[in-house]
Amino acid sequence: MKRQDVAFAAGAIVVLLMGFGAVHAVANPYFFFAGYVIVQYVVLATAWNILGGYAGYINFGPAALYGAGVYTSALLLKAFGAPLVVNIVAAGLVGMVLGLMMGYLTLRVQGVYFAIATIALVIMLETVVHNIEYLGGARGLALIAPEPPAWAVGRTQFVFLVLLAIAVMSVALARWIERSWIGRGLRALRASEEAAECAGVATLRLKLAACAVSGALLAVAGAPYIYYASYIDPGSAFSLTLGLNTIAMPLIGGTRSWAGPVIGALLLASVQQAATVTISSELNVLMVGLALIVFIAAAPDGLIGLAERLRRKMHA
Amino acid sequence: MISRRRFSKIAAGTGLALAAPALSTSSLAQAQPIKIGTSISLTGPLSGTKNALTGYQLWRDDVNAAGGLLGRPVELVTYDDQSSPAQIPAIYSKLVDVDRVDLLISPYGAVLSAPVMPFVKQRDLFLVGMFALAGNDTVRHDKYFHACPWGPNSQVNWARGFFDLARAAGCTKVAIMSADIEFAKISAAGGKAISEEYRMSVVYDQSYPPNQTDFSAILRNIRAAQPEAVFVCSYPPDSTALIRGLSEVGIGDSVKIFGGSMIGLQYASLLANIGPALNGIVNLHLYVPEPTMRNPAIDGFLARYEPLARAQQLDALGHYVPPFCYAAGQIIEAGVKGANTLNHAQISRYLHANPVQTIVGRATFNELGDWTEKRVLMVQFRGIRGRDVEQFRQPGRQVILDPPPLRTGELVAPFGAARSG
Amino acid sequence: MFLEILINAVATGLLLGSIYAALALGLAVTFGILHIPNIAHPVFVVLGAYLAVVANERGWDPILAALAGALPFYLLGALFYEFYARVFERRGEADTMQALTLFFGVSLVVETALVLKFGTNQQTVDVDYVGQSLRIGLLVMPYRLLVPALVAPVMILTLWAYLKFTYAGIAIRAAAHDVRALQVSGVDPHWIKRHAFGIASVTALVAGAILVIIGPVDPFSGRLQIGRAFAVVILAGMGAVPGTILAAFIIGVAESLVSAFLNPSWSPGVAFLILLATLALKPQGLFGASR
Amino acid sequence: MNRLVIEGLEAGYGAVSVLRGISIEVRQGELVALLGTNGNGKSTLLNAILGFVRPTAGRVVLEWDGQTIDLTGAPPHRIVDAGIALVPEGRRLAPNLTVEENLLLAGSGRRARRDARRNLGFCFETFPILKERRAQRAATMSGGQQQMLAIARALMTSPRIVLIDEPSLGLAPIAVTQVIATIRSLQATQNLTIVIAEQSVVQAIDISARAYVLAHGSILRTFARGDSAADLDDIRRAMLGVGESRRPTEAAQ
Amino acid sequence: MSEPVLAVRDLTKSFGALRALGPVSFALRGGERLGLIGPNGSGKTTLINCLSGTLRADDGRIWFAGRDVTNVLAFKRARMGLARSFQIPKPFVGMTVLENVLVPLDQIGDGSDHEARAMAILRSVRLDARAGDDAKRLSHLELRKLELARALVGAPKVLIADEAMAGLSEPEIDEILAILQRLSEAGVAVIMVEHIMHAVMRFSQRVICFETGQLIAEGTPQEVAEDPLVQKVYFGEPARH
Repeated sequence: MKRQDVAFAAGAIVVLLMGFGAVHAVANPYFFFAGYVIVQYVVLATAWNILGGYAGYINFGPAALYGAGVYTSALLLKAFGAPLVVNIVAAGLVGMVLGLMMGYLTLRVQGVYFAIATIALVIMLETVVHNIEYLGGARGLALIAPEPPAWAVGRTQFVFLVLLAIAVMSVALARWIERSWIGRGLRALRASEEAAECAGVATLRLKLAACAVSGALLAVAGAPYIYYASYIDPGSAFSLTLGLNTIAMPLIGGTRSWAGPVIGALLLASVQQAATVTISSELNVLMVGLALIVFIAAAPDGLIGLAERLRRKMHA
Repeated sequence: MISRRRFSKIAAGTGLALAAPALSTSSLAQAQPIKIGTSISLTGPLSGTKNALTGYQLWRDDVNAAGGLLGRPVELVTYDDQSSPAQIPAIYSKLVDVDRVDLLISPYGAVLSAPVMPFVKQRDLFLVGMFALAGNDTVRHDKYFHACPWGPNSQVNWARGFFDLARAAGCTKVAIMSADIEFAKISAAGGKAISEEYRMSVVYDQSYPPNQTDFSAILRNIRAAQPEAVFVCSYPPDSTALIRGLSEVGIGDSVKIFGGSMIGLQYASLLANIGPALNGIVNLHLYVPEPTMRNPAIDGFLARYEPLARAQQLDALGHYVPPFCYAAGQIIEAGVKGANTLNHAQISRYLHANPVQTIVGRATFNELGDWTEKRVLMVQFRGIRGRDVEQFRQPGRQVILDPPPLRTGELVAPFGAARSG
Repeated sequence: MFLEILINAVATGLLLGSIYAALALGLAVTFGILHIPNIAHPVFVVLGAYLAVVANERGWDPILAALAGALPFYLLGALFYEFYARVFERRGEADTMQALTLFFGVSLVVETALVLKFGTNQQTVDVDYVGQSLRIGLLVMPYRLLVPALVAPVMILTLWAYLKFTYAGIAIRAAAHDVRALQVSGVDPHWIKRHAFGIASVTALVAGAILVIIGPVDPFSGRLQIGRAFAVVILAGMGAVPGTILAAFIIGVAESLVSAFLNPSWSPGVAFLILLATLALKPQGLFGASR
Repeated sequence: MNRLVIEGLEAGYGAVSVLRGISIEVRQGELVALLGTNGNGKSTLLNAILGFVRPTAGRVVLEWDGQTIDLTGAPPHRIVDAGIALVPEGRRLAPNLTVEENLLLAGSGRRARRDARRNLGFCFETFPILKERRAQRAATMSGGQQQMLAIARALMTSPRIVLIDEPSLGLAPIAVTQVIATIRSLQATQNLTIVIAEQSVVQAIDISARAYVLAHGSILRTFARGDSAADLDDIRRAMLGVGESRRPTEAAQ
Repeated sequence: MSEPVLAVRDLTKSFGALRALGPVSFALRGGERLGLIGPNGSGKTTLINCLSGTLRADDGRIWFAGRDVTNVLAFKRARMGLARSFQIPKPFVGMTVLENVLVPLDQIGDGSDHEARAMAILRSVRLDARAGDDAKRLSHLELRKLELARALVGAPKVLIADEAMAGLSEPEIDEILAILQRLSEAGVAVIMVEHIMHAVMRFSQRVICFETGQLIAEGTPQEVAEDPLVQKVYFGEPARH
């Protein structure tokens, strides 16, 4: 148990150091453009899975929280020229509040209704942004981010490193939650809310906490985007495709442990990055659709579940 | 390698270029190609512009047939951006950092090019702009050259033609409606600015969601405001629905001129689809087959485009996007040949100093890379009958009202009369 | 003038509402009665619209084309249910997340198939009544909306009568509450659900024909309708077929009034606001007293 | 001879085994009772006969009109179609349907449809209250009326054998008497074959030809009319777990 | 006689027009073994749900361990030592047996070594060998034991065992009874809700019988079994002949 923690911490530090090293060693910036997208998916998948995987509440509108993060950050940058760290914290807070609102919904509705309500949240927020002139409305908002610090080599490298740090922290947080009493409580209430309650689990509080943490991290994932793309628009910030991918990744990897979303994200994002430039985008989307169907039908516990099943079969 | 390059340089420099076609098959094939990179919206909501690729390809074929650039063949490197700005940064980085392209062309429109602008500014790269309104106004990059004739200060000016016509027709009250889409919002803002400048009162100003299918409420509200000019900034899906709404609920007798900035009324499928209901509408275009526009170059281009379009199920007319893609190539061609190098600074310096003759007209660039002269057309649809696409290849159906040097007819007003006529 | 705008806004809202009801009808069966969250339903509507377009190119009226295509669409829907049941049968109870994701995957595949076959261009139909309006005093009603708005209630009433007066219809309604009641009555619940899915899919076809008469359709048009369709079904109270019409009227008129008097830009949010409010305040819907 | 034969039936829910080798036989025209307190497997037995619970061992065979139909593991609608009807515990009516719709639904089976009109007439004749309230939603009826409806629904399937699970459960005493009387008269006048599961030993034994006492998933003993009152008392004590007893397993062996 | 550890007074609960429970009053002494019987639908489950707090009673009061807990939420009652098991086992599937037991331990954590304590509890019900297995792979008996183990970790003052023996074989019933017996000896008051009569009667010091939401009989097992009302409830009206 302890040894695993040490190994994980060491792994996390290695990833960060490798990221930092790569920024200085790899001259080709494309690596970081593509890397940003992949790391962003890791954050999104991990964040989503805290509520969707551990607690079993399906947030079908992760794009609402991501978009809220994107726009919070852009708003602060435009209004005050706030530094990225401040924007990330602010996006996290906004995501947390929205997450708590979603958590309130779990009191009233469950299952499909919760999922549908979260879809509604995306459209509502997008409509609101459309009608706020200051945020550029439907026109979008082009902002040039301030110069990055010198140690980060370049702008893209800088946001890549920031996002990498966020990703490492998100995964560490997800892992901690999973292994702590909180994760146990969440999984217990996923199995049976009534039994969990009767085992002394404060189910309501835990659900709210999961919604808040998941919401905050989803929003944080969007905070650096304006620095990356220099331009945001409602269509990209509240993108249906992004939401879909966010859900698909943990499902492909496996929702029960922190490693599932990470594996799913690395896999899907890399394949998509490669596919964008090799095969037609239609086939790209078709691939995601088919992957979803195949995984639901054949491997409901994702790649990790599949691997475990195979291992058990080999032992038996 | 070096010697071959030097040879090409000498060849080009000493007027041996005339002999280049003869050399092309042997030496051109061996030369290191010049790579030109861009992204095209092959999929997604902007995939109506995917015929851009044909425009680029035709130019590439022409330039290679004529011996290439600097004695080297031209090669296109293109990716599908799925109409999504989120894809753009990675694609352009890949073009520059992985594919090592020599020159860049922007993706289509303001939304997709917005993420490219800071990138080229930071890397100090040459970029040919495509269709973005006011694309360089924020970044103010000195190596940006627009292939489209929006003209200077385009955000405000590019639709000025419509308001010039409205003012000439004596309009004082204007209604502005726009889709919740970047391009439409920018044009609406420009329209508002000009209305103010011309002291017209804006009696209606609202936007609607991009997929609005029923315009009866909006049209009734506009009719209630009794405007004389209606400036419409719409996108393909709603353009059709809006025009249908016009026939169904009408717009009132006060309106003298209607249209302005409706995207979609340049596409063959939409034009054919709407048919006679187009009559009377005054709308922007960049090329129509009117006598003042035609020349052998563009005619030849369109003649070659047509069979390709049929084979690949592209827009049958190809008036809107492809000629300007060809022109983008011509701008690159002129810059590279003129500066006789692939050095971005030198190409830019050359293009700032010299006009370029393209198949869509002569382009002179200002300090922001916009054409010094606005050459957006305001055309009025006349005598459209049935749903045959061929009629849009004939003169007299899309009469040019503005700019004056290209004019082929006068505004027919009021709008009601123009519709029935 | 105000009066004219108001009257016409309400009239347009009712027309739109009638059409929304048609869009949501299949969902009222699959989701409302069978509790299967078929978010792929709107995509089937779009598929139906494309069928109407293809038939229209050969000179068919879209509505007639829909009637002609009913059988293949019925089979398609039945096959779709069979697939769904096969996937989840082995696991007993269907996990909501997995069911939703499965339907999402199916939506993507159908959308992409449409893109690959027809491209992303908008498709329209060519019928005589488009572009004309019925004028009664101040009231102006475009036939483009009026015809679909009349077809929709006919379809809804037909389905209602089917559910009310036939054995299969009664069985479908019984399936809403207690599968055991069906089995004890000697009815195969699997067959009934498959049948209901087939019917829902036929309504999707008709709704698709209606959709393409109203305006242009592209492969992604379904996405806009997901929320609206669910809003109608949930507001109506799961599975209440006559309630579906009223709920759809409420949403249609609300959108139309917002469009006319506030700002059209806000109208996409209306359906979702109503949906959220329903979920938060009265999750059983307007007519959902029985649950 | 027309009869239903159950041989060595074992069944349960998931990992829980409830029935442990039950063998009984029901002949045409008989009224047979299954006795036992809750949790001893009466309902599970009926549900296993009807196919709701999949047997893990044993057979359910219907021998009727010269045909032998093996119903083991068949889906419920097939079993109903073969002529076995169930009046389930908790009645399981479709609450949103009217009385008449509930009846029509049960008359929609392949075999039953031929006689649906006649059966409906018979049901309305037997239960006038149902005719009176034919348009009323099932959920709004009183418990006794719902029980009548559930029995009538079983009759609509043109059954050869009717299984009735705890008809007296949750009913007022007067309703119990009524329901029991109805069942008895159905058996007497229509020559219906009936299996009734009850924990009210007294009533059940009163009307049945034969009773099987179920304890803990096995048949503890068989009890026939005319057995001594002392035996009856014995059973009652055993069922309440306070007999000198004889733990059920020992007794069963 | 020790003080009552759990007491209810005039507890009622209705679902719509149906009065499912009460008014009912009774008390449970510390360490007592109480049997709760009654036919299906007699209100037993409603009573348990009201006691454990998953249902809110309409009226009446509940005292537990000297506190009025009528308005205390279910999870807090559980933490106070009011434990229950479920008629249909509700294991936390997707978690190991050990984790299943850690869940309630987490909630009352006092910093001592949870895993050791959890293992000790699993040993006491002889589930320790399966500590690392997913709960969904357990046999029925093991699930029943897991239910009890989960209820036991909080060192409860009261355990409500809701049909903890349903579906078990005789030897298995004996095993569960032995566990409950040991608990009782350790001072835990047990309410056994059960249809397996011989088990209730053997185990209980006192039995109460419910019918249509009312408490109709109370006394020693023998007394209750002989009670004419109980007999009537179970076996119907006395024979007329």
